[in-house]
Order: sequence, then C-alpha cells, then structure tokens
Amino acid sequence: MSRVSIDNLWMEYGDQVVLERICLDIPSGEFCAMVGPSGCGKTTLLRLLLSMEQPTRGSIRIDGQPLAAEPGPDRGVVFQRYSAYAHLTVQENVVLGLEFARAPLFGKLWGAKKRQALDEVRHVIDAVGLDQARDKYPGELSGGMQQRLSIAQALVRKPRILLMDEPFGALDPGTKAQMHDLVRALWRAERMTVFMVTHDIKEGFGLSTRVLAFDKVRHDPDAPQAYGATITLNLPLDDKPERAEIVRP
Amino acid sequence: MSRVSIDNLWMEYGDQVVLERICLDIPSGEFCAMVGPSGCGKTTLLRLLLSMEQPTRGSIRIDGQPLAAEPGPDRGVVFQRYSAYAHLTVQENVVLGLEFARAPLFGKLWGAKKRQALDEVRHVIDAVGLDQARDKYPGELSGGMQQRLSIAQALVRKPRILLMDEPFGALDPGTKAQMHDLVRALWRAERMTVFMVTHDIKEGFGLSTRVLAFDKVRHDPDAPQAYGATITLNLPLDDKPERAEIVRP
Amino acid sequence: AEKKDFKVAWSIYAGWMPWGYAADSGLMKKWADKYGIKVEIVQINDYVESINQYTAGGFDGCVMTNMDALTIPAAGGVDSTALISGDFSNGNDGIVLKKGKSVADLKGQKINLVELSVSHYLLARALDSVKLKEKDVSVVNTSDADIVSVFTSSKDSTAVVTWNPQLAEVAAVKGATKVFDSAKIPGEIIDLMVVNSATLKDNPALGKALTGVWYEMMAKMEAGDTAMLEHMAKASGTDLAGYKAQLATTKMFYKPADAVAFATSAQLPKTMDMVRTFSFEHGLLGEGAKTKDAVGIAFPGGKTIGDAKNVKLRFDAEFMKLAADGKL
Amino acid sequence: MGRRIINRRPGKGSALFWGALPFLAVLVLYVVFSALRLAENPGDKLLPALSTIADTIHRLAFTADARSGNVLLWADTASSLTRLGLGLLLSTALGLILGIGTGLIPYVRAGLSPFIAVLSLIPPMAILPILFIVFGLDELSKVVLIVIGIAPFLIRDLALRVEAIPAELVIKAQTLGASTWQIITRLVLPNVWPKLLDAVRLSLGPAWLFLISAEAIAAQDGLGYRIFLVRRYLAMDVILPYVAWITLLAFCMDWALRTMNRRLCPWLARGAS
Amino acid sequence: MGRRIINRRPGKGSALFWGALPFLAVLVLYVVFSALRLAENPGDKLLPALSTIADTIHRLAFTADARSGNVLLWADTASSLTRLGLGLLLSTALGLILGIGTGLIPYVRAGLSPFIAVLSLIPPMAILPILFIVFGLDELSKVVLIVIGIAPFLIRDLALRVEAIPAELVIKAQTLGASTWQIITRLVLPNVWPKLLDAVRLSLGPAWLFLISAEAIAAQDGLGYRIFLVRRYLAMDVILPYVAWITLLAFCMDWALRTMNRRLCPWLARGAS
Ligand SMILES: Nc1ncnc2c1ncn2[C@@H]1O[C@H](COP(=O)(O)OP(=O)(O)OP(=O)(O)O)[C@@H](O)[C@H]1O
Ligand SMILES: Nc1ncnc2c1ncn2[C@@H]1O[C@H](COP(=O)(O)OP(=O)(O)OP(=O)(O)O)[C@@H](O)[C@H]1O
Ligand SMILES: [Mg+2]
Ligand SMILES: [Mg+2]
Repeated sequence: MSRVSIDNLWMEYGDQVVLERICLDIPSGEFCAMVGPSGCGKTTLLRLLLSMEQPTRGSIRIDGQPLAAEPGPDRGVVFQRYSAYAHLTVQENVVLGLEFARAPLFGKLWGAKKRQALDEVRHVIDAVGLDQARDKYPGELSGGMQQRLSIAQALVRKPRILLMDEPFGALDPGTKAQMHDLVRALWRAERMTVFMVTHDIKEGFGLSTRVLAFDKVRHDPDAPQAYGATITLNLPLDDKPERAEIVRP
Repeated sequence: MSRVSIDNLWMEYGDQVVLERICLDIPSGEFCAMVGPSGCGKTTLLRLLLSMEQPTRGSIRIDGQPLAAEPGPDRGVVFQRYSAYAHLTVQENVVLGLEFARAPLFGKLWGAKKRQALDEVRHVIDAVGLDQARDKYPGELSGGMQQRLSIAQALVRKPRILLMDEPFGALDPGTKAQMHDLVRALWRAERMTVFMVTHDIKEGFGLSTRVLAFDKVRHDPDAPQAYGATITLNLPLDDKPERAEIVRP
Repeated sequence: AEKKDFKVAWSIYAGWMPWGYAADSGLMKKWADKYGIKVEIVQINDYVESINQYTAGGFDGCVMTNMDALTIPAAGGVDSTALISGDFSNGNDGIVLKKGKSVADLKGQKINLVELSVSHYLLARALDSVKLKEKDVSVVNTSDADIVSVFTSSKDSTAVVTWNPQLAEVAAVKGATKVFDSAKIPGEIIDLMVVNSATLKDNPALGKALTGVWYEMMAKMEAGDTAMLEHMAKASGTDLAGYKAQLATTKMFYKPADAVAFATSAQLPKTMDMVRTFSFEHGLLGEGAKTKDAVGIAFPGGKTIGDAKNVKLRFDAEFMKLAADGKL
Repeated sequence: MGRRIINRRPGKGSALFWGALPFLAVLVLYVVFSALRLAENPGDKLLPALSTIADTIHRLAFTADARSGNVLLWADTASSLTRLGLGLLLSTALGLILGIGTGLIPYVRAGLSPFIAVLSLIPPMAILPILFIVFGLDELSKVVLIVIGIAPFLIRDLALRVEAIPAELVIKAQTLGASTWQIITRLVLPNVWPKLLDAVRLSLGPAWLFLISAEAIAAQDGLGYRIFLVRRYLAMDVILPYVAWITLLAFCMDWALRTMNRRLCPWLARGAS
Repeated sequence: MGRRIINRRPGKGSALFWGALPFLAVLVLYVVFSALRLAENPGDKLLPALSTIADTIHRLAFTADARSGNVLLWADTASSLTRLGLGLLLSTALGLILGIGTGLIPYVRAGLSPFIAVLSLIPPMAILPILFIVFGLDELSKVVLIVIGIAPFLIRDLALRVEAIPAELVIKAQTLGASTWQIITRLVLPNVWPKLLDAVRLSLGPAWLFLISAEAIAAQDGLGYRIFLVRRYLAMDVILPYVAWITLLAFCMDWALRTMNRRLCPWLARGAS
C-alpha cells in the first residue's frame, strides 16, 4: 500500500519559485505520467518525493505517514541522466540491489549465493536487451544501453514507489516498446505506484492510468521568477481496465 | 561546400565489430537523419566524423580531402549527454564560440566587444527559450534546458557540418517544435550539412532530406560480437523541395 | 621496587666513541652484570635531542659538554651530576676563515656557527682575546650537519666556528686558515658523562658500572688496541687515520687519576664561572634567571658557586677516585 | 525512524561543539600532564605551565629583545612570511604552468613527466650541498628549498586533474574553434583552478616544514630559526607558542584559500552538478 | 595541416627519447661541473667523479663491512624499507578510515575535520622532543613520524575526493537499500581507491623525507642514518649514490602503485567515461 498525498507544496530555489500550490492525492497502485514544458519542475517534484530535497512549504505523506526523511528501498528511481556505477559491470550493477539486501555486512555476495543472485537477475538483463553486454562497464555502453541499465537496476529491488525521469528518452521505438512491456508487467505484478516523467504524450496516455500536466498559470512579465508551475491537469484515465484494481482513497 | 564521402569504413572496439562496410556519399547541404536500434553504432559514426576516434579500416573524405585529424570549427557537435561548461553561465557558454574567434589571445572578450558579442547571441538564447536563465550556471538548469544550451552553443559558430546526437530527446513537444524551426532555419540559411541521430521517426522524416537507417544484417548466434551494424537504408527524400537546392555529387 | 634497568644516551663525537664500543663489545654488559644491574646504551644521532631526552626524563644519563650540562638539564631543574670527565677539547673546536689570517680579521664578518653552543662560547673567548665584542661580528645560526657543505660550496660563507670532524673538513678547504682553536683555552670545553643526581644517589651501582667500563676502555685505547680504534673509526663514519687525527686534538684523560686531578683543580670553578657568565648573557639560563647565580654549581670538596640552595649541576670525583684507587 | 548516519547533519551550534571538542581534549591533556611533571620538577622545561607560556608570549610579542632591539615575534614572522609567500607563489606558478603543460600536451608529458616524478622523490635535504652551490646561502636558497619541496607535488597533482577533465569538453572547445592556448585559458584554467587552490592548501603543511628546515640551515631570523635556536636549551615555553603561532598563520592561509575558492568559483556552490 | 599541439602524440620510441632527455642533460651537467671542480682541486669532495662514485658503490653494495659483517647498503635498505613500509601502511589505513569518515559522515566531519586541518599544519619537526617523549626513541617513533607527516594529507585529500562523489550515486545506492556501511564498501571504497593510490604516490616523497629525518635523529642503521653519518665529512661519493638509490626505490614504489591502480581498477582503462 502506498498512497501518496501532497498538500499545498511549494518549492523555491533562492528567489525563484519552481513549484507552487501542488495538491495531489494518488491512490496506491496508480501509474502517473507527468508531462509539462521543459524546466517547469517535474524533476524537482521527483527529487522531493525521493527526500533528496525538502519542500519550502507543504508536506508529502505516504499512506498517511510523513515521508521518510531519507531515500530508501521503498522508493526506486531512474534518474534523467542515467547514472550507473562506473566501477561495476552491467550484471554487477543490476545485481547490486539484491546484494545489499542479502549481504548486510559488506553488500557483496560470493560463490553459490552470488551465482544464484546473478541467475535471478538474468531475465531482467535479458529483458532490457543487455545480455550481450553483461560484462561491459558503463563507460563502454551506448547512451541508450546506459539508460536501460539504469531501469534494470531500479526494477530489481521491486520498490513500492517507482520514480522515473524520462526513462525511455534515449531509446529507439522498438526497444522502447520492449521496455514498456517490461515496466508494465512489473507494475501489474507488484502493484507499485509509479511516477513517470515523459515528453511523449502518446507514451504517457498509453502506459499510465493518470496523467498529470504541469505548467505555470500565473505570469508576471517583470518578474518571471515570481510564480512557479502547478498541476494544471489531473486526469484519471478511467477507461483503463487496470484502474478498476486500484484501491480507491 | 562540404560533401561527405565514407568509403568501406569499419570500426572495432577490441574484438567487437561495431560498424562494418559503411559506404556513404552525402552531397553538401544535405540534412541526414540517422535512425537505428540502441547500441548499433550511431554515436560511434558521429565520433568518427568528429575525428574523436580513428576508424579501424576505411576512410572519410570531405570534399575529396581526407578528414582533418582533429576536431575543428568546421564541424560542430551536440553530444548525446549534454555537456555545457559548468563554470560558465548560460550566456557565457553560448558566446564562447564567438570569443574564441574574436579574441585569439585569451579567448575572452571585454567591455564593448563583449557587449556586442552578447547582443549577437541574444537571439539564439531567446530562440532556445533560455532568456530567463541567462545568468544561471548549467548545474542550476533542468535536463531539457541543458540540452537546449548545448544546441545554442553549437549553432553560434555556424559550422559547415553539424553533428547532433539526439538533440531534442529531453524536450517536450512544444519546445521541440521551436527547436526544429530554429535548426531548420539555420540549416537553410547557412547550407550546412547536418547529421542528426534521432529515435523519433516522425521527427527524422519531418526535418531531414535523407534518412539513414542502421542495423546489423549478419548475425552469428555463437559470436554476437563478430558482426557490426551497417547502413540498411539510405533514402533521399526527393519529395522535399529543399533537396532541389542541394548540390548534386 | 628497586630500579635495575638504566638507559644512557650517547652521540657521535671523537671523545664519546668508546660508549658505542662498550655497547657493541659487551664490555658494558660485563660491568653491569658485575653490579647486578642492566645498562642500555643508546646511540642518538642528534646531539641536542639526546640532551633534551635526558632532560625530559627519557634517560638516566647522557654525554654532553660542560656548558650544555649547565644550560639544558641544570637550568631545566634536573639535578645532574658530571660522573666522568672524559676529556677536554684541545683543538677539537676551532675558527676557520677564508678571508683573513687572524682573529682580528673576524671584525665585520658573517660567521656560520651553531648559535648558543660551545662554538659560540669559543667565538666569544676568541673575540675577548683581541678586545672585540660580539656586536662587531654577525653570527648566522647554521646546523652542524650543514656547516661543511655551507663553507665548502657557498661563496657567501667566509668564516665558521665548528668542531671535529667538521673542523678538519673546513680547515682543509683551499685558502682557508684556522685562526683560533680550543687549544688556546685548554680545559674550558669539557666532555662529560652526566647522570641524574637522584638516580645516582639511589643507585651507586650505576655510577660504578659506568665508571668501571669507561676506564677499562681507556686503558685499551691508551694501549692502542687497533680493533677497538678501528671499530670506533668506522662508527664515526671515517677511517683509522681520520679518527686518530680527531683524537690528536682531544685531550683524553686515559688515567682516572688525571681526571680526578682535573675535576678537583682550582681551575674548574673559574672555567665554570666564565661559562655561566656567557650563558647568562645569552639568556641560556632561562627567563626565570635574574642573575648568573640562579643555578648553583657544586664542585668536589664542597665548593659551590651560584645559588647554594639551588645546586643543579654537581661535578663529582668520587667514582673516578674509586677507579683510580682500583676499587671498582 | 533512525536515519542513516550519512544523512544526519549537526546544526551550527552542535557542529561548533563537536569541532571544538578534540581541541579541548588536547588542551586538557596538556594541562594535566604539564601539572604532573611540574609537581615532580618545578623547573621542568618540556611541558611548561600555561602561565609560563603566557609570560613568554608577552615577552616575545610585546617587549623589545635586549640584544637586537626588535620585538622578536613580529620580526621573525615578517621574515618567515616573506620567504613562505615567495616560495608558495613560485611553486603555484610552476605547478600551474608545468601541471597544465604535462597534463594537456602529450609531448610535454612525454618529456617532463618521468623527470618530475623522479624529482619529486629525491629527498631535498640530502642534496643540500648541491643546492648551496647553485643557489647560494641567502634568502634565495630558502625560497628554492620550499619550491623544490612542494612544486613537484603541485605539478603532479595538477597534471592528474587536467587529465581528468572529460574528453568531451576538450573536443567541444575544439569544435568551437579554440586554439590550444584558448583551451588553456578558457577551459582548463577555470576547471583546475579550484583544484589548484585545494592542492596549495594541502601543501601548506609541507611548505612550512621546508621553510623551517631551511631556516635551520643558515639564518639570522625567522620563526624556524628561533625554534631551532631555543631548541638548544629545550625552551618549550618559546617553541610551543611559536608552533601554535605558525599553525594559526597556516590555518588563516588555509581559510583564506578556501574562501577565495568559494568567491572565485561561484558555480561550485550554485546548483547540484 | 598543423595539428594542435594537444592532439599530437609522440610514438613509443619518441616518448622514450624525450623522457630520457632531461635525465641525460642533468648527467652531462654533472659530469662537466664535476670535471671543472676537480681540475681546480683534485681533492674536491663536493662533486666527485663518476669513477669515484662507482668505486664507492662497489664498496657499499658488494663488500661486507668490517665492523658489522653486513653489506651496508642492503642492511640499510632493509631497515629503512621496513620502517617506511609500516609508516605507509599505517598512514594509508588512517587515510582510508578517517578520510572516508570525514568525507561521508557529517557528524564525523564536524568533529574531526577542523582538528585534522590544524594537525596537518603543525610542523612535526618543531615538536620532536614531545613526540619522542610520547613514542620513545626506537622503531615506533620513526614510524610515527612518517604517519604524522603524511597521514593528515592523505586524510584530507581523501575526504575531498569522497565529497566529490556525485550525490546521485549515493542517493541511488540508498534507494537500492544500502546501509551506510554498504555504501562505504560497495560505492565509496571502489570510487576513491584509485585516488587513494594516487595520493599515496604523491606522498612517497614526503614519506622518505620524514623517514630520513627520523633516522638522522635516532637510529643505528638505515639509509637516512648513513647519509647523516657521512654528511659531516661531505662524503658526496656516498651521499649521491644513496640519494640515487632512495630515488630509485621510491620510483619503483611509484611504478608499482601505478600498475596496481591499473590492475585493480579495470574500468578506468576500458571505455571513455
Ligand atoms: N539547484 C538549483 N538551483 C537553482 N535553480 C534550480 C536548481 N535546480 C533546478 N532549478 C530550476 O528549477 C526549474 C525546474 O527544474 P527541473 O529540473 O525540475 O525541470 P524539469 O521539469 O525536470 O525540466 P526538464 O523537462 O527540462 O528536465 C528550472 O527552471 C531550473 O532552472
Ligand atoms: N569505448 C568503448 N569500448 C567498447 N565498446 C564500446 C565503446 N564505446 C561504444 N562501444 C560499443 O559500441 C556499440 C555502439 O555504441 P554507440 O554509442 O555508437 O551506440 P548508439 O547507436 O549511439 O546507441 P544509442 O542509441 O543507445 O545511443 C555499443 O554496443 C557499445 O557497447
Ligand atoms: Mg527534468
Ligand atoms: Mg548514442
């Protein structure tokens, strides 16, 4: 269960207001697509949901509890600038989440346990199409491959809330379709709550059960920084069959 | 004039063949869209065109001359991972190309000359929608804003050949359309030869006068590294009016 | 518990090399065993550091000159006894000039020396002898390890005051003249084995063992024991000829009787008076010292100079006398 | 919920408290051991009482010396700082020029990098005589010793930093038409500048060390000179305040460099990247 | 077309040639000046002829010392390397533990970073008497002097490197469920490991310096001791080969660390990023 409620949230950097008056109530299991013009604050909202930063005003609650003050395995993330660990090969990057869970001491598995863990993640690596590149380092991957690696890495821990920032931006249509299937299947199986920033409106409407659009509604031509973006559209896609399963608030 | 001819080019990393048998003859002034699955070698070809790397076999010629062995202002670039200079503000990043040209000694303009140069780049900054962020550092920009900054930076020097690696990937549809207009106008005015990697087929066909598709044609299931991608489709879009102006080989 | 283990420090210098030999040859162990104690002889390369360590309580005894015994441990409140007067410098310290042939030529020169050391004292005495004042020259503090290279390789350095073996090296520089040496003030620069008075009082065995081993070695040296001399030459980083040259300018008291005579002579208090005057004038007795009498010095036979209530440096002849009488 | 320790940040007051704690601990330790030793021997020179130290400071810093007529502390400080400043300036300049040279230009790297590596490994104190012949005995040789001591480190550190600049940034500058010289002034310099200041901060300790060693060789004034001079009679009541003073001076320089770094490189503080 | 100098790379042979050039230049300079001085004064000790040096090397390295029965050079090398090795090991361990601690954990940083900054600025040579009293005069004190000399640098350098790890990477590890300790072992350690080795390489020079200083004060063997011993006779025919030998040893360590870096961190060589 992970219902996300945001109450009158503001975020400011110095004297620039980035987000203002954000109020949201997202039922557990919802797949939210976030769209909006570049620079309007979508990434900022994800950072707040991740506890990377503290809102200037307002609060975020998960299932009624205040948001944990630090990131944790309940909230997985795929950053906008793909950021795998440069010192680990592809499969080591992916298996890392399992290692953290199973080897509390050093976060590293050995021998049979390691082999078993690698077996478990094999299908994820295959699913993101990196089977050929299993032993490459991120520095040897193409942009799209790095992005897929980031996705695989985040999915392995099966977080309750998944935050993704333009996760399919650097992918060709074929690969993108594969990724859609993968994320969709996992979302259905684990009943995660997903927030996905995307610039592809078709993708947004296709995958999600709710679309959130961000934009500035107030403008002051003399002080363009004075007003931030807010949610201009909060559209549950009630025609999607998956919405029937989502627990109502 | 900048006709690009590639003759039987191969590129290998260790024992992995990335590109094989690439043969191309691109007339000067052509706008080429490069499409293909993730990881097939599009960025690699751009790197070769930029002289960042040397091909394993084959050669690249520009207007019949071998490609210069180092990058130069004749070939501009927008990298896949946006890479503006972190120590310069937005407008300083954009004006940098002019400063290099006009201040041979230190690459820095002062006083009236600086003001004049800033005036000259103002319209580019406005055109990419960064007028509000003129004095911000790249670290304070959103992903899409950094990408737009990279584009503005590359356009200022008006290179004869422009290499762009998914330049509009992180942009929302509205901003993307603005960027298209900008690049298109500059391409028409300066008669540049453009190579643009994109994953958006519609964008590719809409902007370009020629579409190049990359893919592997040979597969060895036992040694997936043995064969590389090549150009599977080289399609001049003869219905585009702009093609009439392009100098024929 | 009664103290059985003692530590004594020494540093490399012609007249002190026997201590190294005592440790390496096993003679020290022999004598320590005889009195039922253990004595560890530790070589410390940095002379000042060895005295500092002794003063700070790290050692029960240490070799040093009479002037340093007064200004470091004694002025630092550590009651010290000069157990053995081993030798005095008889040409081992000297003044060498590149320009000039006599002490009077020092006037106006820059002189490289270890400030506040016996070299400084020697310079003061030399200047006295020609009625010059320290103000007439300028002294440049130069560490003893660098003094040879400074004088040899730099044109800026025209005068030095130093001791052996550095003295021999600088005197050999082409065109250099030795204008003054400690042979002109015999008996004023004395090399001592100093031990903590309280420790010695509680453990006379330490005094006996040290004195005993010393005079056994002196006898060997006087007899010209080549093995021993070779050993000491090597340890001081030179060869036999070089070491003998250094010994030639050192007045060793090979016989305990000679040392007793020196320590009980009437000259010693006069020497120490000159030394403490110099030390006081240069602030070496510490800021607490308002007059040169601040630190008392006692001599064999009960004579003292300075503050008799604050005697911190005691010249002792008792143990050397035992050696002279063959009672060790 | 217990947060990870990496996410727990002390407040301003709390940071001050924790920061001061180890200093206080050292001070208390000193006072205790000093008192113990003085109880045993009131004349002990190794760990003088704080009151003794205060008296000495008063004498050194506020009364003219009988022999020279100078107020010793200030005279010493002036000479030492001059030497140190010159040495640091020269080293920084060398570090900048040769560090960027070896880091950026393959031919310079091929020619100089092994030589500088070897140079940085030669213990300068061991070849002093040769330095004396070449540089004489006066101020120059002291400055040179500092330079020899820290410049190789600065050069090598900076060269590593220059090599670490992402290749894309250099390539991009070239596509914008930059010459080698322009790449240096507009890209490399601003990029390594904060690193240079950090490296200079890290070499402040060694710089003082070499200065003090140089002043121990042949000098007539300077903080190092005084320390070595009074070491002859274990005057810790002079040495300790001098060391504290040196440390304070060094700390102020460290602080100044840090502040300068923040002032000159605003992009480091603004934004995340 | 003339390429930019930053894009011109020497071939392997050419690199070797340019690399050897400055060494040859120094050698030639030495031979010339030595010959000049010897012509003036055949007894000159400052710049002995190469043949004299060769004789001395033969004596030191291949004939047993009459006094101890050891071959001096090897005996000295063994003792010095033991001390140096211990000192480096301890410093590296301290650098790693405290560097990561102060760089990663805000509370540790608040408590220790000012103290370590100040500690790194105290010139150890000036408080030697206190160090010797605390740590004694035997092997321990020599190792401690090396540690005091270089550990603060290693700690501070490493802390800076830890702080420079992009925040995203640390955040991501937390979303993967890593505890502080796991973040250290799986993320921070591998990230700063190559930097640590680089920092150790940069502090090899200072480490030798401190070793030599320590051996010059209290030791009965070791390379620094031998140099100290013969320095008073200006026996440059011993000092120069010893210095060259020390430099060679240090260079081998430098090389070994560099190779180790490449071996242990394959990702640095593979791929561009
Ligand atoms: N550290 C910062 N300091 C100051 N301003 C910042 C900082 N980070 C972000 N901003 C500003 O906040 C605004 C929103 O940024 P954000 O990254 O959330 O945009 P976004 O919606 O993700 O855009 P994009 O689609 O381009 O990624 C931008 O105008 C940016 O300039
Ligand atoms: N430095 C390198 N070492 C080894 N292999 C590399 C290196 N750089 C790229 N490759 C490999 O070359 C192939 C092509 O990479 P490239 O970056 O050109 O792909 P791309 O077509 O740009 O893909 P994308 O659309 O995902 O950006 C990939 O399989 C990648 O793993
Ligand atoms: Mg964003
Ligand atoms: Mg690519």
